[in-house]
Amino acid sequence: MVPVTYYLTLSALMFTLGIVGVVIRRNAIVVFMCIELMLNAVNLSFVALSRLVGNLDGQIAVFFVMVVAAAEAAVGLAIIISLFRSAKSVETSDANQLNG
Amino acid sequence: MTALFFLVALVLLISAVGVVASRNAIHSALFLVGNLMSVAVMFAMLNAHFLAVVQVIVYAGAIMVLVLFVLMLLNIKLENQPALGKLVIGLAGLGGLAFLWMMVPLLQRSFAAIPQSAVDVQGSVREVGKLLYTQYVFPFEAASLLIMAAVVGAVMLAKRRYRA
Amino acid sequence: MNFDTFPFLSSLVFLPLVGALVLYLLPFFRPDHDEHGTLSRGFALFVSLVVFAISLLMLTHFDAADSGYQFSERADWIPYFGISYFVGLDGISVWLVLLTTFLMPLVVIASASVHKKIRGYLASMLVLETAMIGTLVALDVFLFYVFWELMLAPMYFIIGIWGGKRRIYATLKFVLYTVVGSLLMLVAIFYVVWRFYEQQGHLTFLLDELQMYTNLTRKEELWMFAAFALAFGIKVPLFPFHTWLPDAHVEAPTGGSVVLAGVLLKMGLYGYIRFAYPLFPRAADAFAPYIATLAVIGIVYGALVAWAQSDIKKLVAYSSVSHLGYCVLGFVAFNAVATSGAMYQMLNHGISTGALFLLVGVLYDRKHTRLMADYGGLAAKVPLFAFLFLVFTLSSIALPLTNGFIGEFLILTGSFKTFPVLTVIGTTGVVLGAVYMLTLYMKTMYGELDEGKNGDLTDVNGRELATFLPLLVMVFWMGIYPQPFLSRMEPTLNAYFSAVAERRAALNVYENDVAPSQDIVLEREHQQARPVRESAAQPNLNRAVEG
Amino acid sequence: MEQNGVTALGYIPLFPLIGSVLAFIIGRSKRDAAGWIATLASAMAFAVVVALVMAMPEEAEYYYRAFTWFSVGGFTLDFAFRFDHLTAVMCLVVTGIGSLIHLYSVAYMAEDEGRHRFFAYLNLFMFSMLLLVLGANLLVLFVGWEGVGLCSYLLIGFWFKNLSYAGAGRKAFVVNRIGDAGFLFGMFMLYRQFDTLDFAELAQAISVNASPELLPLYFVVALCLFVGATGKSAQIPLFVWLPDAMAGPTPVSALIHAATMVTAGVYMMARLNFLFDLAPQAQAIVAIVAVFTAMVAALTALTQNDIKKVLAYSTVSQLGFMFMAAGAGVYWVAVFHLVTHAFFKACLFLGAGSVIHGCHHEQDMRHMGGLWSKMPITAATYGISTLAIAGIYPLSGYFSKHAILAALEGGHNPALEGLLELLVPMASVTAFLTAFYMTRSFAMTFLGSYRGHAHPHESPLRMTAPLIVLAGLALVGGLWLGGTLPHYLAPVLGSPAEHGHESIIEGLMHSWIGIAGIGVGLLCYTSLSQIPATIYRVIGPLSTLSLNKFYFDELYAAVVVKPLEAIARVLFRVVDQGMIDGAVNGTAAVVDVSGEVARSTQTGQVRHYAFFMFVAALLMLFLFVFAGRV
Repeated sequence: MVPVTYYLTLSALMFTLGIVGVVIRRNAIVVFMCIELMLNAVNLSFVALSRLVGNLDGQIAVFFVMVVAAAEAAVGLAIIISLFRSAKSVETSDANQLNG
Repeated sequence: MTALFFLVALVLLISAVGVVASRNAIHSALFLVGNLMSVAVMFAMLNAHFLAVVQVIVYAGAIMVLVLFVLMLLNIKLENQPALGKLVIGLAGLGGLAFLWMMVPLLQRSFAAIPQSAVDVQGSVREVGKLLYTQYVFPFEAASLLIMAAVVGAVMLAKRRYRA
Repeated sequence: MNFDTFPFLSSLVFLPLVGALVLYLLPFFRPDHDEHGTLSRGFALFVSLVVFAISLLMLTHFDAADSGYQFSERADWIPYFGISYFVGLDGISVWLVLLTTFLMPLVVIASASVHKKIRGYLASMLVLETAMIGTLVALDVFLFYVFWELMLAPMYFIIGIWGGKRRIYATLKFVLYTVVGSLLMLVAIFYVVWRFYEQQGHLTFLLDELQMYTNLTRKEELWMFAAFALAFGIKVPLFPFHTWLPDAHVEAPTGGSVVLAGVLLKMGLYGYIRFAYPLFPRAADAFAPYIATLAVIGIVYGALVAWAQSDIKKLVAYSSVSHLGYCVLGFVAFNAVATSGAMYQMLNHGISTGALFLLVGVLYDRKHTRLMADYGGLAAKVPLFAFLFLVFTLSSIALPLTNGFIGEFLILTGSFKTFPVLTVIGTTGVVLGAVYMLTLYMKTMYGELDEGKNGDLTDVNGRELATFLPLLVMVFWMGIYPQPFLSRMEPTLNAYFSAVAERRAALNVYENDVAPSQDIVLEREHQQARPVRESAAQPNLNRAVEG
Repeated sequence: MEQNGVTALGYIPLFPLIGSVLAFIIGRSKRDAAGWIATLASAMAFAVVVALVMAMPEEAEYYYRAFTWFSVGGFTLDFAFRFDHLTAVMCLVVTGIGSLIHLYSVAYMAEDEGRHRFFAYLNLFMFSMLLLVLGANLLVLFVGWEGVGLCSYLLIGFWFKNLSYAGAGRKAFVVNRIGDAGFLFGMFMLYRQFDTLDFAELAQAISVNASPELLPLYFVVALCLFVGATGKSAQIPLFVWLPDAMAGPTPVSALIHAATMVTAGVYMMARLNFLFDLAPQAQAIVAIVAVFTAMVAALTALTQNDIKKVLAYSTVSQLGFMFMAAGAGVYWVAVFHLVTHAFFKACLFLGAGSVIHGCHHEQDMRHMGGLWSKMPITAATYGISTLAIAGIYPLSGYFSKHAILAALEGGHNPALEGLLELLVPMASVTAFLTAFYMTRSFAMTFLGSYRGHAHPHESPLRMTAPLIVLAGLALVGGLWLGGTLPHYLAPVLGSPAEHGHESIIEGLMHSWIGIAGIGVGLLCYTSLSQIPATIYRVIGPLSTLSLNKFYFDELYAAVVVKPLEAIARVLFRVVDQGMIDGAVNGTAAVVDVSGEVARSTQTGQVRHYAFFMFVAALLMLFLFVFAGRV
């Protein structure tokens, strides 16, 4: 059986890639996808640890993460669409109205 | 089993790198589909059958279709601004490496010591469903509310504004 | 009608607030809009006059021989924290309340020169009146604090909306300065209440209970007193915390200046005598020479700086710094003569400086300048104005038989017993006061009239005269026959002094009873840390707790 | 023996007060009525005083408590009046001469637009002055003391359109205030020691507390009170206001700045004789200051060309004589000279006013001369008063001045021992100078030929009548009072040493100083007019000094006023606006700058926020992993 640390390490790598993506990409949709990447990394570790400790709670958590991810997808993409309408772009650097 | 793990892990990582590195957003999305599929395989390998299926249907299916749909709708392929400076990418990479440098040993240390549970949990639809409708019924209902709120919110945000 | 149970104080406190609310809702009653604010002004005047009438009625029922709280009303407010609505009046506060209710109708009459958003202006004034009277009658420390801070809000708007060119700067400075002090005071209030809770097992914010049953060590007292004194010192304002005052006065509309100088500044002094001294008598004793020094510096400094002004309103503002220095000196001298003098001087200052601000307002309404250089020779053109200006100038420089003299004389006579050298220095303010006020008078009233600039100046009109006449009467009444005022203060003051003396003794007893056990522990530490000043005989609970 | 509740005492100041208000109110519409109302009020006060004096038995005094002024913390002070022999004399002078001057003013001010104000102020002055002399305690005295200062201020600046006149008024008030501060200190110390300010109680307390420990206190108190007197009575160092006070209308100069107000300091010392007697050092200082003041003022008067300025300096000088007597401890002589001086100086001032009136507001004596023929009554009365002030037997000035010199020489004050060799000759020289400059003034004004361009004319009877009365008093007042006054004042000031009568020959011989002064003066300013010019050339710098009033004004301006003004400006600009407001605004600026810095991190770029989150997460992780080990 594959040791749980393998899964965790893999999860960490995937999470890191997600973070780097969020920081370096400017396309809001790609940023959004990188966030999905991070969520999945966490999901993976949840399931792996659920197996390690022998109960299903971790998997339930993953289920809820998915729910949130779905909701986030719906709202986030709607935001991106309205952003595109006002800024004619989905570049995050163009959405700088909060510049203090 | 281990071989399969490494194979899937390789696919998973390559697709993840693809998501981050592709200049074309459509390519990123397709890489992400691959990545999500790999995660589904991982779930299956971990006996989380229900989640594996949901992952394929909801994530790789519904969500990614939505993403692709938006991409098509907005017709954006390339980032139209010059690429980020090497400094930013380098910094981000360095930060990532630092994260890994601290995180991986931490994970090894923390979880290697925990013995594998004797119970081999089966994340079947039955088991997960049982839990969801008993112990987690309240969060479950809350989640449905959340989804509904998201639907309403998405409609509100995405609809065209009419000015009187 | 039986007035024995009539809630005088509550009606005084809340009637203006109700008036302000009605004023706010006026457009709902009269949709056809009160174009020139005549209705608003009339209504506000009516409310303020009713309040004044109630206060006069209350004065007739005030028992001059009673040294305790009269007309007191008490109700639980937040019982869980021991906070109650407890108001009462004694000889210390009665005249200040009267001064407030007396000045308010005059301020409303003087509001004729305010043109924009008159309704809001009058409503602010009425809310201010509620806050001021509330501050003066509150006997629950928390209630006091609430009213104390409530005074800030309307004044903030009065300066910030109806002020001059630099009104935003002035109003921010005013609020921030004041808040810094009062927040420290709040912390000190909570600390005292907490100590009370530790010792007595229940919470209360009642001044009397706190005063009687809270034991504090000397060091605690010093810190608490410092916090209170800072809050009050800023409000007074004591040198060197005074620089908000000239700005606020210069920018404030006439009515705002009158209330500010007339009543608001006194709150600092009132707070000192009502709260800071009785709660922390030993600390007050210890601080007294320093505060007196600051007060004397303020007297001389304010007078000198007033001399250097070219703006009339600023000059009067700095003269306030100087005059209030006398009041502070009188209070910290802490004997009956000086204290009653200081209390009398508070009233005097409210009347004469209020009148001076009204006079400046009259000039400003006509010529829209406050610079002395723009006037000159007015006495020939506006004799009545010149006469009024002369009387209030003389009252301000404390000429005998005007109100200012009694106050200053009593203060100086009394404080000479406690601080002879400082009093001698402070008396030079009497000379300097004559210098700057007479210079002001000379530069504006005397000399050749510039026909081109001021040839069209008109004399005081009937409405303005209506604001000056009551003040004029008070100037002479209070100067010639002050006894009715003083006699109503005296019994309270006598009781007050003995109460404070009792508390001082009680605190000393506490220190000697409780502290010895800790003394032994602390002895070595004390000798190392502070070999000279505070000997081991003076215990220190804080350090004991730390050690 | 004190007689209580004599309500009439209240009427004495009340009449002028009512008169003042009425004159002002009625005079606003009927200008001419104001003068008569005021004169009537003054005359009524005089009548009450005369009646009281007539009725007053010997060795008695009247007391009237109007009301309790204030009573706090055991400090009770009554608004009360006491009328004893000293007060009687003062009241007679104030109301008597005051009434005459009111009468004179009716004519003198007849043309002035603001005469209702003038008479209101004048009556207000009477009121204050009467409070001053009637006050039964120091504070009521002080009320009058400040009140007369106020009226003086108002009347000096009466023609306020001239800013320098208004400035002179302000100067008078401020300089007086400096003295008043000293007076206040004196009161504070007395109250601190004895818990009372009532004269009788103070006298009682001091008489039982003559212990040596208290002597330094008495010394300081006496000195402080004397500082007050130097302000009010124009002695060195605070005399500078009086010459400028001549800016006021001439009757004011006569009443306030010659006859009454300026003598308040002398009255105060006489009133508090029990205190000053216990402080011989203070008395000595008074005497020394007085001699120097008299000398300096007389020297200054030598070269003044303004007829009123000469009289003003003469007043300062004569006040110096009064203080000499007070300083020597012979108070009745001081009061005596006060009274005679009131006669002849009021007469001189009114005469000067008559001259100014006749010469159409010309005050410079160089543009006068030869008026003897044109205004004979004025000239005669002025002449009599000149003889009186010069100290010629048997005119009033002779007796009082002779008594002063005798008192000074008499050595009643042990602290003056050894100084007398200096002071007495100085006083004698001053007496000589007095005769000289007064003769100069008389000669320049009335003798020789007219040098001006106006058409001088004699003043109306309403103006000359008071002159005649005053000149009459100046003529015989000394002879009459010299005998009666010491006995009359004895209950208050103690019995004076008896001195024998002198014959006419002796008297004339004793007035040799005055005769010499007049002789030299006449010589210099009539026949040998080149002499003064020569003298001035020879002693050039000294005469410049005299002409410029010894540069006192300039000295004070340079040492006190200018530096204070500069300090005031520095305090405002540097300390107030720079340091305190600088600190306040600086605090605000620090907050502002920190906000500005913090703001720059808020770029609005989601990526940057994400990056910061990442860095923060890294840091937390770092702490989590390594915290134990570091």
